[in-house]
Amino acid sequence: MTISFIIICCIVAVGAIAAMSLRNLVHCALCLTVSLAGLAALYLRLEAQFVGFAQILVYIGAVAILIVFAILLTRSNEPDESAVPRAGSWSGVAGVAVALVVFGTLVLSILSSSVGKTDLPASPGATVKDLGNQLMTHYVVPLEAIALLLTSAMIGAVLIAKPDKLRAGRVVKGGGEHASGT
Amino acid sequence: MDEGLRSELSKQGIFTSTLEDLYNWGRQNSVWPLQFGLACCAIEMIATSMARFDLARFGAEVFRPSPRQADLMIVAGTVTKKMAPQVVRLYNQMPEPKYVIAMGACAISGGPFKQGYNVLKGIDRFIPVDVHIPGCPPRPEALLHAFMTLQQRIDGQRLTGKSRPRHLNAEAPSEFPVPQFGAKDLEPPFNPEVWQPPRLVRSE
Amino acid sequence: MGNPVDQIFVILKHWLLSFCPEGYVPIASILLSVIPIMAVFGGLFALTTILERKGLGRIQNRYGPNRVGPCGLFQPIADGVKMLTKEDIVPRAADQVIHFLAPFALIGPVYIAYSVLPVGRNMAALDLDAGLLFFFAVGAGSELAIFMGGWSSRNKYSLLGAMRAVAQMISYEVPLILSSVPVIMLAGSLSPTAIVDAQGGHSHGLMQWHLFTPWGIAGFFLFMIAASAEANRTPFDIPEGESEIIAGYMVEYSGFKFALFFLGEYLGLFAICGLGITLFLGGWHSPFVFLEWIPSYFWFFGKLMAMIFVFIWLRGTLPRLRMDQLMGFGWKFMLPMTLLNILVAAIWHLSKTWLFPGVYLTRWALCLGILCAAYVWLGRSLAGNRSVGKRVYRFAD
Amino acid sequence: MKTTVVEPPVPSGAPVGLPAGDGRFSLLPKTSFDGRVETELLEVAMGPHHPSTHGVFRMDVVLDGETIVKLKPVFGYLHRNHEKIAENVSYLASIPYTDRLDYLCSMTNNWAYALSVEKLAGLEPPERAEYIRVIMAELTRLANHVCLIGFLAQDMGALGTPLMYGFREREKILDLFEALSGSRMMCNYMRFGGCRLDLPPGWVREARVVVDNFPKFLEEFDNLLSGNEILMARTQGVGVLTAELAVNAGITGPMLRASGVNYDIRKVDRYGIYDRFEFRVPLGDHGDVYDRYMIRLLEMWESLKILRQALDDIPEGPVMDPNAKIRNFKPKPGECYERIEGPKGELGFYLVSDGGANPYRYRVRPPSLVNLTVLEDMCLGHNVADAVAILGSVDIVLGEVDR
Amino acid sequence: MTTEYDPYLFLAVFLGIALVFPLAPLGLARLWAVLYSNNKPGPIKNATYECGLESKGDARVQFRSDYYLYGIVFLIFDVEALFLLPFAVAFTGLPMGAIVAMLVFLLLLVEGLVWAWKKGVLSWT
Amino acid sequence: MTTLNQYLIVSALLFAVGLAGALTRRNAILVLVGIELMLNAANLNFIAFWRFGPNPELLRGVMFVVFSIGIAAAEAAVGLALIIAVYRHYKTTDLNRMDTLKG
Amino acid sequence: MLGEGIIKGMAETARNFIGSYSDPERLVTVQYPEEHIPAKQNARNFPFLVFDVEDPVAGLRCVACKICEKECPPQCIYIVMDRDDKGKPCKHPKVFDIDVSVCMSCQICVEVCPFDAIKMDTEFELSETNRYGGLLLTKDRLSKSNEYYHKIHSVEAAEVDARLADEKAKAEEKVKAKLAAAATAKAAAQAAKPVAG
Amino acid sequence: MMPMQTLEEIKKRLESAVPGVCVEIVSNDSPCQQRSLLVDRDHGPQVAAWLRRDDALRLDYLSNVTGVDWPEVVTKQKIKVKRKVDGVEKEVEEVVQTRSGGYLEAVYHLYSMELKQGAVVIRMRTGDRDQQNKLPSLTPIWRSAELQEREIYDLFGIVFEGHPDLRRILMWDGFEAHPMRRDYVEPDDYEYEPTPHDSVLAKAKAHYPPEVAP
Ligand code: SF4
Ligand code: SF4
Ligand code: SF4
Repeated sequence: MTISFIIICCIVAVGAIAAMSLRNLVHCALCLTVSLAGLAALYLRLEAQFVGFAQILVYIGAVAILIVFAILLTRSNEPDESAVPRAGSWSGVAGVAVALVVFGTLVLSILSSSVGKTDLPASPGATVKDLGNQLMTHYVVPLEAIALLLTSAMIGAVLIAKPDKLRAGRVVKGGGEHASGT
Repeated sequence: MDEGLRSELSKQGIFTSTLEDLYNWGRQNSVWPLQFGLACCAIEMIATSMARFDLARFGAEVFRPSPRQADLMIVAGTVTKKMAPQVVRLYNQMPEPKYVIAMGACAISGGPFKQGYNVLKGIDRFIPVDVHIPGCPPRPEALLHAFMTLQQRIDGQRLTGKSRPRHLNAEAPSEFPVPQFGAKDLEPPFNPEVWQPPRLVRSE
Repeated sequence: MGNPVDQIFVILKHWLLSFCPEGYVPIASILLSVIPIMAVFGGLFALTTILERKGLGRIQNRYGPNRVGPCGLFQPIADGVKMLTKEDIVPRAADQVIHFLAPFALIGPVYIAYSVLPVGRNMAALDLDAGLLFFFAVGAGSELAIFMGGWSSRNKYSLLGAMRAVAQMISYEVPLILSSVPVIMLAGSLSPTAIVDAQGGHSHGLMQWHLFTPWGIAGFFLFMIAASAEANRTPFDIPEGESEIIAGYMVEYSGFKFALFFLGEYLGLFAICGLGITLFLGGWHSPFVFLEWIPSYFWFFGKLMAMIFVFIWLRGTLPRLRMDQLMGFGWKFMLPMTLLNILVAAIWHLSKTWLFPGVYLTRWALCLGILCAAYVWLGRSLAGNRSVGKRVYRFAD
Repeated sequence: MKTTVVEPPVPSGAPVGLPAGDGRFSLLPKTSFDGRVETELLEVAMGPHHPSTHGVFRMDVVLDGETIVKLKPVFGYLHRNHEKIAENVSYLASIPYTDRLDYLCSMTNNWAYALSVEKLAGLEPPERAEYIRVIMAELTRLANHVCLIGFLAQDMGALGTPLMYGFREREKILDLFEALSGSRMMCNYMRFGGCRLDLPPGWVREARVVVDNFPKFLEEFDNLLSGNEILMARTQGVGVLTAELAVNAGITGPMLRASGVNYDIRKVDRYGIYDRFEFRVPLGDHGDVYDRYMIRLLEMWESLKILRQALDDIPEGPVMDPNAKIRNFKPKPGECYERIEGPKGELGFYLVSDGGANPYRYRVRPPSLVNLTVLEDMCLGHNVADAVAILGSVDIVLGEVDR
Repeated sequence: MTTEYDPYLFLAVFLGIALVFPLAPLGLARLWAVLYSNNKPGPIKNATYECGLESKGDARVQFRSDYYLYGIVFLIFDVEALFLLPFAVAFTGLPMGAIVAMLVFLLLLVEGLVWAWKKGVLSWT
Repeated sequence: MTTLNQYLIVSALLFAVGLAGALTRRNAILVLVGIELMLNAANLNFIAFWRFGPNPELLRGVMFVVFSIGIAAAEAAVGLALIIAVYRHYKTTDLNRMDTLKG
Repeated sequence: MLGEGIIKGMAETARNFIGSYSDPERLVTVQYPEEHIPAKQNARNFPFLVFDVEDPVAGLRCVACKICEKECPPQCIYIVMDRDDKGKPCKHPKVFDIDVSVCMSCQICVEVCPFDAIKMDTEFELSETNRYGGLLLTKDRLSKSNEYYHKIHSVEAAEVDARLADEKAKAEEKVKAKLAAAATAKAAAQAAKPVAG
Repeated sequence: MMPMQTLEEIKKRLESAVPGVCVEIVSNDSPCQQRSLLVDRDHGPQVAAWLRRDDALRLDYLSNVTGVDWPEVVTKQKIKVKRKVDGVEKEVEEVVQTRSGGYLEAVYHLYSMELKQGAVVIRMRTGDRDQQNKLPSLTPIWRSAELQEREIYDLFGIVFEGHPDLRRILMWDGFEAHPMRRDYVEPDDYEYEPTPHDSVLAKAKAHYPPEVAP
């Protein structure tokens, strides 16, 4: 347990809790990025450099942006009174209770197992090159699968999010010829 | 900020005076005007910032479109009554220290159009003006001259003491009420805190 | 290694470290790396602002600032003093906390991106195995900062500016990364230091910069276009498009916070130019072998200044694109071109094994041919059905 | 050019909303735009303080995303009561006020006014004065168009460089004006019955130098802008104005000709001595922003042609009608409307005299104002950035729009 | 190469300093404000700027989904780039088969791009 | 030195927070954020087990996480797209209200 | 659409950039406080009153006829005619104020003045922090000598001088003629007187 | 190109084309001789539409629209009349009052871009200056009238019926007067006048304390 670890853990935890409890959704999204950045730091501590930076690139650079877009697109960026579980709300209490139970069982099982007591083994020294070699040899099939997945996810997401019928009837009137994009 | 600390500081005369020099030097050499033109005089203002006259030589070519980043409002042109509230609001939205140059007859007094029902007879009725440039339109050099006048004025400003300028005085206002549109005229037609008709002694 | 003039800063640092008590060497060493980076690039920012203003002035047939200090060189100081003493306005409607944090969120990531840039021989603060990835990842942080600034101001223009900025930056981030992929492929590393080293060889007196290959030329231009979009420079300065949305996401920022945004933008520009130099222009290497005696950091900063000059030049010349054109250009031109460039780089590499006379020229012709064909085709299709082009006019008597 | 008579287009929508404080109308409709708009509409005021509204113009735009679904121009921020003042001062004293109408082109304003008064009172300016007027008008056209193109380029984000070049050339013309009339912008030069002063010695030579050097500059502009892909992409197909709409909405000047209508008052009315000069009228086929830009550029070439002829042919003689009375000038009762082809379009003055020393009714037909009629039609469906470019291409000067 | 320090420590320290760095001038500015020229907020001064008019309506309205569509495409290609990087690093040592595999990977994604292109997702309206 | 357990506890905490958020918050976007958090907790587990487990040179955990990031990205894109589509229909992102509005 | 236009534009700006170091045509800046654009012959800014002899009070050409006051479009001239002790007007302005904060430099006052008493100045460095004291030009600030007039508008001033001299000569002649006529009349009368007587 | 028809011809054809219309030719004695057609306000749009479509005229371009205010003027004229006073025929002076004006007028200048001819001037008059201040709008026929008619509404107070967007254009919305009318009284804001004259002087005086009044 080093100081840096504690600090990072605090960042992750506080960020996560804030992300889940703040009222303003944009604040939530920003806190989420803080939490994820902390997580990236944990990956770095575990000498998974590539994953750590990838986490920042994808989660902070893209997913967070997407979430922010979604928030602005749905106009839920205003503090929403009903968003925070009220004290008496049954579902709110139940949700927290379930989470606490899960947390308790997890911690108990972690502490009771002996695997976790081992100390850090020597650094594996995994470079990106190794990663690349592994990826292009052992993991080719998952690679292609993920390409398929990404493509279909993109198509799916676009289809869902795209306002099809609206796009067709865009208001164009007057002398202005409607300039479509280049 | 308590008075004690302030007097303590003013005791350290040298410190304050070098600070004052630095402050005034910085302010006077980096006056960013608000990108703001009202009428014909604005064209001469633009001409001033163009190649021939080159306001940039004084470090003042950074015409900021947002009042938040501007130091100087050049009221260049006729301020109509319809526009006056906007001008005052823009002035209010500028951060201190801020300066105003009234460029051209119209901005000073309504100028040639002062007989019009919709023309404000001088922007100084609502906001304090630092330098007036007469002329219709003033030549670009006249604007440069006014600019240097403003620099001198800044240079002479004390950091502390009674004679310190408005923006250093916590009591003095830095925003002024925006006039409202009335049924016939602006309401109020002028702001007595900023402007009062001077006594005019005249022999017949 | 190398001559002492070249290594003077490294030597200096070690000399200074030798005074340091044992336990504190790492931290002292870190500080000795961090502080110069911050100071040098901060100073470069000040210098660039005045050079930009003077350069633009010259382009526009005038002098530019020339009164404050010798040749107006103290202008940035005066600006700084003024900004420092300016009142700081936070709009009432603004989200106070985020409004305050946004400049920090911009400066922080932008600065740490410098840690992997080799500014001279042995002068990279860090040599990370995934250095480039780090650079890109950190660059992504500035998007959020700009969004924070624009959103928190709660001003229509700034929010519009922020959304535009984010949309623009994400659109050009992909081409930015992809345009550097060919370099990574052929250098075989994500470490900037290794990439610079890979350009250290020479043939016929000419260094083997990546620029001197067909995919390198294309990659360089694509990279720089994407870079100028990432740094919000003309012709991609839409987020601040003065004539439309006042000052974009910075509308409500005053005083030194505004200066910090400016600083952040320029630092981003330097960083990305530095990366361009590292990837394509041989980093701190000189172009010719016989010029190797000039200290490496001079080369780096010389190239940096040259690139900045080009940016100033562009800024003085071009109008800005429209949002849809910008996005269209990013996705329909830049992305296909960068993808194609990866292919070309692969072909270039694989064709190394070909053996027949004139192979070198053939490879060049092949690669350039592919690129040019795609360029023409994509450029045409970009103009699209709007039939943009030169026109002839009628005259009536 | 044959314009077909079409059913008059329905003028853009009925007024919506109620006045809010600050004189702002809410443009947001109560119900959505036929359900065709997917996002919430954003209402943005562009102006009166906005870097690209050429002064204190204001456009209230309603945006769907970034697309304009509604645009209402708001005028009056520079309403200086020119007409009212002119009705209270003598005919002579109005001349300096006309300078300030379209403050980029004081000479043509002078001319239009002088022409109207001359028609009203039956004065004939001498030949030399007519030549001088043509020279001044064409120089003004040059000065106006270079400014316009500079501003247009700046509106599209060029960091002032074209504007600087434009102003560089404009300064040369202003120097000529100053040498002649004493003032750079507010020339107050023409009088009913002629011109105030004769050309100073050497002026024609200087003017010829300026005219001879101008093509170099026009080519520079051409290189810098006309072929620029970004500019072309930004302007071609943007803000298209059809010939029918243009005619119906009373659009005049380069904007009309960019839509392909051959109507140049210099050719139609042949006022002054325009029938003596050889020049052509450039016409556009698309009526978009690029055409409006190019028409102005080409028009400058034609102006240079006129200038060369006029400078060569200018006769000696008096510059003032000896019968003209400047002070205590009281034309007979009656009314008169005369117009000229100003750089921005048809500039006309409508004067009613009741026999007194002041005009009974004095009215300026402002080309800029009328040209703004179709602003919304041109902007709908376009981007905000396009609206800025379109507004720039209309070439307005607020002094004239609001008077 | 100087390796006296742990790279992550370096990054942490650098990030810390870089984050604190803006505090210095801002603090100085604050100090100046406290000492000499106090901030003078006011109802108009601190109102939202809108071209000199009173601001009307909230700025935070719902944006159009174009932004989101670009976001999706960006996200997908960002991830793609992420997979490309290790491949690129290992490229020179890879067998032909791996390269072909990567080509297939790319083509799959390009197909998505082409689809989006054709669908007009990449056209900003 | 940090042990595996500590990482696992952090991961459990993250998971629990994500779970609590997903269960209690009524805004669909936040539910998605909670799910993201849980996914990340899992990722942390993978990395930790990889680092502390045998054969780290095989990079199994890292690979898994890299793929997981990709999948999470896809999931986020689709999920948010769904939310946007639903919002367009019901003009709300509140799950409860969506329930009542159904039909 | 392949970038030629952009390159052409870049070349143009580059030409200007380089030209600004070598070609005065391309560096048009006149560094104002040190250098001045030479004033034009006809240049005008604000009016001033011309006095002839060394005396700025008595030498004023203005006779306070108030024509300019009446014709000035924005009405920024204010004249009070001087009166002697008996209240008889004596052709001299007691007060002659021009409010340059209103004056539109239109030169109409100059044009209408029948006595060439008011002319246009070229002075433009009039920026003032004090609007009331500084911008209302009174008679003493307005009065400038004929030499000054010659200095700023040499051609015009020479013309005016010639005209004035001419007029003066004519007037003198007239007076002389009148005198002579009177004299002859007188003489005639005298001559006639005896006849009548 | 045929020379344009004279106003008389137009009038004649107009009267046959638009039944019930009442057109008058307004003379103009100034040297420019621009006469105009006074059209009754009920038939304004029909007349306009006819003018625009008529093959010989094709007045497709409405250039200038403006208002003129003619307040009621009572001109007194002394005339001598012979009358029997007390049975004796005497020449007495009598004052005859002629009333003229008392209406607002909208003047339209029409040209033809197609046939390059013009101008035909038409004018319409309101009933009076207060209550019956309505005229039909010609904006549906010529778009160019849109802003100019708004301006007339703003400055003169003529209400154009059928105008799509009749709001104040130059003055702000709460403004309550029509400043271009001849009887408009300007707001009194001459608080400071260093060089006042006549009416301005009178106004300015009111604002100065007596001891400083000029
Ligand atoms: S002072 Fe003269 S030039 Fe300036 S705005 Fe007024 S009228 Fe125009
Ligand atoms: S120049 Fe014109 S405005 Fe000035 S005093 Fe003379 S007449 Fe009046
Ligand atoms: S200046 Fe001339 S016009 Fe004016 S009062 Fe004197 S003499 Fe008369």
